Amino acid sequence: MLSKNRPVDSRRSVLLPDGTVAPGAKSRMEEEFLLEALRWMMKSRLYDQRVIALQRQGEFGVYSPGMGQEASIIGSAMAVDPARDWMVPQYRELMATVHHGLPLEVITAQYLGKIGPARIPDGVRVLPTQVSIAAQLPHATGLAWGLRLRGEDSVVIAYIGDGGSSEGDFHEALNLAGVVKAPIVFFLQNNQWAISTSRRVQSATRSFALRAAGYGLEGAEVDGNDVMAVFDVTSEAIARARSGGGPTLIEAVTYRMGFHNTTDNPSRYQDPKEYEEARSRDPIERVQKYLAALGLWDAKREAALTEELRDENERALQLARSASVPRPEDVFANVYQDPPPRLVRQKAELLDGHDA
Amino acid sequence: MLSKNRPVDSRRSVLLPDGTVAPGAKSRMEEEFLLEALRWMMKSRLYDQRVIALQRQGEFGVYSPGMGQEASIIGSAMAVDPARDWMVPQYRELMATVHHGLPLEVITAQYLGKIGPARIPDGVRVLPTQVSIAAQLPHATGLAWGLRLRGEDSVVIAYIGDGGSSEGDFHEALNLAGVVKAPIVFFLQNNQWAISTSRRVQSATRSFALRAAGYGLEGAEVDGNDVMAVFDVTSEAIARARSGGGPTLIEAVTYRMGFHNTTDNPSRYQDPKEYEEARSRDPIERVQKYLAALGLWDAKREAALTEELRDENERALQLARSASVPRPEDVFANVYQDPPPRLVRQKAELLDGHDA
Amino acid sequence: MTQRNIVEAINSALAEEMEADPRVMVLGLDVGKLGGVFRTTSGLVERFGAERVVDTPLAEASIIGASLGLAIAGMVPVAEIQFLGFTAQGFHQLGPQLGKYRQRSRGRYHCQVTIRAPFGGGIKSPEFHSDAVEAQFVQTPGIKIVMPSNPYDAKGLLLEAIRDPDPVLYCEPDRLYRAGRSEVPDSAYTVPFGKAAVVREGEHVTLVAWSAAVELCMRAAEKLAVEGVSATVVDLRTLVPLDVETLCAQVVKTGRCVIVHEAPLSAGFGAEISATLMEEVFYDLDAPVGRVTAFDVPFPAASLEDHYLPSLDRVVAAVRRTMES
Amino acid sequence: MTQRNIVEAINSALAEEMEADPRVMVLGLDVGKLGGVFRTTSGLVERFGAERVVDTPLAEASIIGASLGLAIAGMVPVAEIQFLGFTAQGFHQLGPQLGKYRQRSRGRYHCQVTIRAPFGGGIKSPEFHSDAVEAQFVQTPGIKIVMPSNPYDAKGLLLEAIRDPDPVLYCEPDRLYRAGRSEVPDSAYTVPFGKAAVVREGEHVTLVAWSAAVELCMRAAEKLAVEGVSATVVDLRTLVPLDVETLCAQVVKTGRCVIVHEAPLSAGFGAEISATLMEEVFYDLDAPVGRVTAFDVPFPAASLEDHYLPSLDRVVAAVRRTMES
Ligand SMILES: Cc1ncc(C[n+]2csc(CCOP(=O)(O)OP(=O)(O)O)c2C)c(N)n1
Ligand SMILES: Cc1ncc(C[n+]2csc(CCOP(=O)(O)OP(=O)(O)O)c2C)c(N)n1
Ligand SMILES: [Mg+2]
Ligand SMILES: [Mg+2]
Repeated sequence: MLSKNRPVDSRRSVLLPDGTVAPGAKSRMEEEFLLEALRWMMKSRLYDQRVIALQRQGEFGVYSPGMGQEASIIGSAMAVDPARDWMVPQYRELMATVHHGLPLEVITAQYLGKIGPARIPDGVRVLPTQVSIAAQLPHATGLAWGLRLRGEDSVVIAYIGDGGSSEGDFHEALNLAGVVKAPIVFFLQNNQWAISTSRRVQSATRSFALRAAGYGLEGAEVDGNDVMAVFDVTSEAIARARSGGGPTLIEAVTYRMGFHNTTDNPSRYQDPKEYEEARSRDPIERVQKYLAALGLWDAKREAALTEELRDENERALQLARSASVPRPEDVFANVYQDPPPRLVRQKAELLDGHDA
Repeated sequence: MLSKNRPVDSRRSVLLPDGTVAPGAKSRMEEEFLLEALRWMMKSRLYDQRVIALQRQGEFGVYSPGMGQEASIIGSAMAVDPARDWMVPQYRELMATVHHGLPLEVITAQYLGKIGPARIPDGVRVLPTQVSIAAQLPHATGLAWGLRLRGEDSVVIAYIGDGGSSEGDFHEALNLAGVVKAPIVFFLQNNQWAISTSRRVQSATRSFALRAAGYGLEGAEVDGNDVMAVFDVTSEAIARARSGGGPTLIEAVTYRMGFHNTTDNPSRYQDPKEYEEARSRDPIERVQKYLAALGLWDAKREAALTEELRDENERALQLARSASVPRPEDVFANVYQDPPPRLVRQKAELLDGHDA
Repeated sequence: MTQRNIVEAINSALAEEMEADPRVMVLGLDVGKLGGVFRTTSGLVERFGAERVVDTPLAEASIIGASLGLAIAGMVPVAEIQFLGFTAQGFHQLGPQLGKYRQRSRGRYHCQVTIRAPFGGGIKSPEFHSDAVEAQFVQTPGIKIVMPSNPYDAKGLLLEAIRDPDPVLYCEPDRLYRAGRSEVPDSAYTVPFGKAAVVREGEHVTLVAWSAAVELCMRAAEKLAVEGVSATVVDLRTLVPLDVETLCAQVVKTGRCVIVHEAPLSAGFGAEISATLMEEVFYDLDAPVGRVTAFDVPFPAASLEDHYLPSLDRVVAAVRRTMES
Repeated sequence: MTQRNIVEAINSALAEEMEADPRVMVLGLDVGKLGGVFRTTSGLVERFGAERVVDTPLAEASIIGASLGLAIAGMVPVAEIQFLGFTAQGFHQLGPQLGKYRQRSRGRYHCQVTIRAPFGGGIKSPEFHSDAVEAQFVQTPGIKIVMPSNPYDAKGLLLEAIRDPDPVLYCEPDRLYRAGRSEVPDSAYTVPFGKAAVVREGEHVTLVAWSAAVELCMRAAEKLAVEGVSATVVDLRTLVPLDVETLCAQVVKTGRCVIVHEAPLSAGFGAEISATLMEEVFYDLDAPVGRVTAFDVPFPAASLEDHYLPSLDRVVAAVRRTMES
């Protein structure tokens, strides 16, 4: 029997919750790079805080913050090359897509209901956020497969959640990726929740990374609150994919420190103790502690950077706000290259205030 | 990293292709029981041969024979209890369903296009054959879950192929089964083919049984041409499920010795050498050799049993043939408990030779 | 009698029936402690326990497919698909499997399964959440399709659905969930399938709708009354079975008809209504039957939904045109 | 020019386009050595290699979803779903994803993807293989829906589909695959979308159909001619875009119309045709538009298909009734 209790190879970890490095652990991430990571993680947290406030005032669309998951989001994004690699998000990786070249004002414009201004600019190798859970994974596999067929040396990183891992699309996409040797890394953020549904009832598996073997992929589990380990594991997987070594499934074990989205109320289902415990493993604080111990971080620097990032975020928000608002006829935009006569007529009817 | 090259726990095997028992191997199957298994396996092979001939003459519907897979089909069926357990077939396990209590004339009538006479009799715990690949698996999980909720001590055995293992339904059904601790055994017949698609391009996994761990199930790989090993592995899994130990995924490694179905022509895609090699591992011959060595089998007994089984099969065929043929209004049978007025009218129109 | 909105009416139906019939269970995403994203299952897990109110993994096909199996085991599952648009992920289990199972088993098995799902625009949901795809399931016969528009019907039709031996797709108008309360009995009662409701009687034109569009038609009728046009409003309540009789009788009375729905025009269920009227009452029509629907494009960004969905102005304008022809 | 049946016409279109455009690739179940279960892809893997003609795992959603990704990478995938009924397994990737991708990406990405699938009754297939579910995809806008009925159109429409920057669902009438050969040019040519063909001109009644039902209508027209009823037959060719102009012009000429399709009656695409005629040419109709379709039940066992599908007798009877009213 293949026991369900066979051990998982250990969860990769470098930077411990207290800001010290695990005994014997080493990372590819140098200090300067880590400061850069911290910058992005803080930017993400600050953006979340800002737009949640805005949403409460009715100005922002339904929004899912990445709070608590910044190490996963940024550590993975820093391992891919925006100039040649592609990123396929679900929806909670907003700042990863920004790191990958999507201007913050563009993705912000999307949440403000804009159309044209929310278009991903040409040349930015990011697919749109995906609300239909796991539907992005077959796309990602096809994209990676196609890049290989076209002889490009690009790799795809595709995001998915613990909830999304239960969808049939997850299975089909990973299996196909193994068969066609697609250059792809599936990055599963296990944040312990799918809305109110606990990881414990999402699957009886001990580790989602164990699924890799069932598709002939490499698998890895990593402390998703440890930006150094996330970066390392993802970098290795990307390098392997790029050199023809096939796909990897990475499970980043993290915790959703916010609500599911701005319509959610976790107090109905979340144990406050669990939440408090998760806070003690905050991915940002541990980096700050680590850098502080090296003399590279202190309250002053934090205040300065916070202000700088707030300004950056605010500029993006202003740009998004001032971008053109949708016109009624945008209902008909971007459906077909050449709209069929029926649509042309419907559009005219809408504009005339008439109907069919 | 969880290596994709981690070894699979060994494939279970008792009875070797040459009819000897593997060194040190033991089976729960006693000689008498093995004779019974041989009977059913031969019955299956003879039935296949008969109806393929009939199909060639245009009397039988599209049919997928079980040739080469008799050890998997019968060994697994003998491990479940028709009086309390449920069987959920795909379509190639016809003789397993017969072993489970479905009269051969009933399932034969289905292939002859009959309606009423093809109804699974009340009390027979078999679901209908499923043409929509893998769609039966969520049903099977739900059924097992429901049996547990209703406090019955029944177990479900559900069949699936190597091809079917790629469908999203496979993933969703196995994952849910793990979560709700459904008393179920998923029996995957890996016969190396999905129509013309080779196992090699169906998945990059070394073993489908490896998938069990990804759902928190037990997993086992077994020589699917070895009826003793199949029976043993399945019996253990059934016992575990019955005692609350949760689901198992069994991969029976076998070979499809016939065509996919009666419309198929394997010469377009199959390597004749591979086929010949598979024939040398015939599941029936090895049992006959084993029993012959024990003095329990010889040409005379074979001839006598063959004749007896042919007669049995022929009687079922005659019963199915003489059963009532469908009437036009059967188009409307069994859709709703109480047909809505629109259907009542459509039925009247059909019978009047009118239409809507 | 208590005043209830649709959320409360549904919750009350579920609670009643779980109390009355121990085989009834609720499953789906977040139906447990959260009580569903719209709170329709609120309080049920506390009352009936986690074995009968089950948060499932995020996998629609298995929610629907497992419900089929649960029904064969003798349970009476009421499954929630978080939004109707996500039935797409379980389409093969809903239309082809649930719908055909009685037929393909030659009547040996039937599927006493209810699939509930909210849908519809007007609440600025993210993409896929608003899609009105009810007509797709009319093309997979074997399923009944139920479209309540108000609290009373919501409870009565849901109880009828749960008790129906055949599979039922029960679509909930999320825009109206909390739009208002009305009298809903505390005890159990059913509203039969296949009986349209004439929710307003008029002389000049018949408006035909279901689900949230009924409310829109009522508003249109009021506005039209001011201009002297008196409109009948027919709430179909169920698309399968379809109450052809009431539909035709009302249209014959007024001679004119406008159909309103939230799904795109082409091949929406409005087409079926129009075609049916063509076949049944052609000679009684004083003007061509009109349709006011969403346009033939995917549901757009929430910021555009008001331009996409049938509006009061569009309904009124269509009626005016019908009156003039 | 060569005489070709539909299988050969499709095969020729695929070979031509793969030769002309290295981005074109074929993927699906058994499309390689087997050449597809109906042999439409026969010889392609030998000619273009296993990287461009790919036997995929048995998983429809990933075949369709991966095609979307392949298109974004710059390939031009032509995916085969073994039978149209099995698009149900990939429904969410076909309607909601392929159909919406251009819109949801604000035009940044489009999906030059063709999904081919055989369908239709009359060849005694096992269950699910015959289901005519085309109307379902009309309710997921963004997809074009193509329904060839003869070898010439099969090739020209397929080339048009492959070159179309938008996603196309191309449905093949399996009953007619080898029903007869006709002239099909060896070289590449296209048949435009949204142009119905008037395949027979008559005076008294217009028969409207697509795919295999066109052949049925032609037989009915011949039979009716004997009784002195002269019928026009319109082959819609594509359901999206729909050629409302030709449709209306032909029906206005004859004043009478019968629509024939293999899908169930309720909410089939015939309803859309009837409703469109209601709206566009009501005052030119001499009789109500009729429909001859399959019944509102799931496709039955193959032994019953002749009673389920629209038959020559039913079409002729419907025309007679239309002529009398
Ligand atoms: C196919 C589908 N089903 C249901 C939903 C509703 N829904 C939105 S987010 C979500 C939970 C997703 O959980 P997970 O994949 O873990 O991602 P997370 O939100 O934790 O980042 C659900 C069920 C959806 N958007 N798509
Ligand atoms: C959903 C679906 N897709 C495609 C098919 C067509 N089809 C019928 S059998 C088959 C191969 C099945 O292979 P496998 O699961 O290995 O079972 P086997 O035939 O080998 O017993 C395919 C692709 C189908 N019936 N259902
Ligand atoms: Mg999650
Ligand atoms: Mg197989």
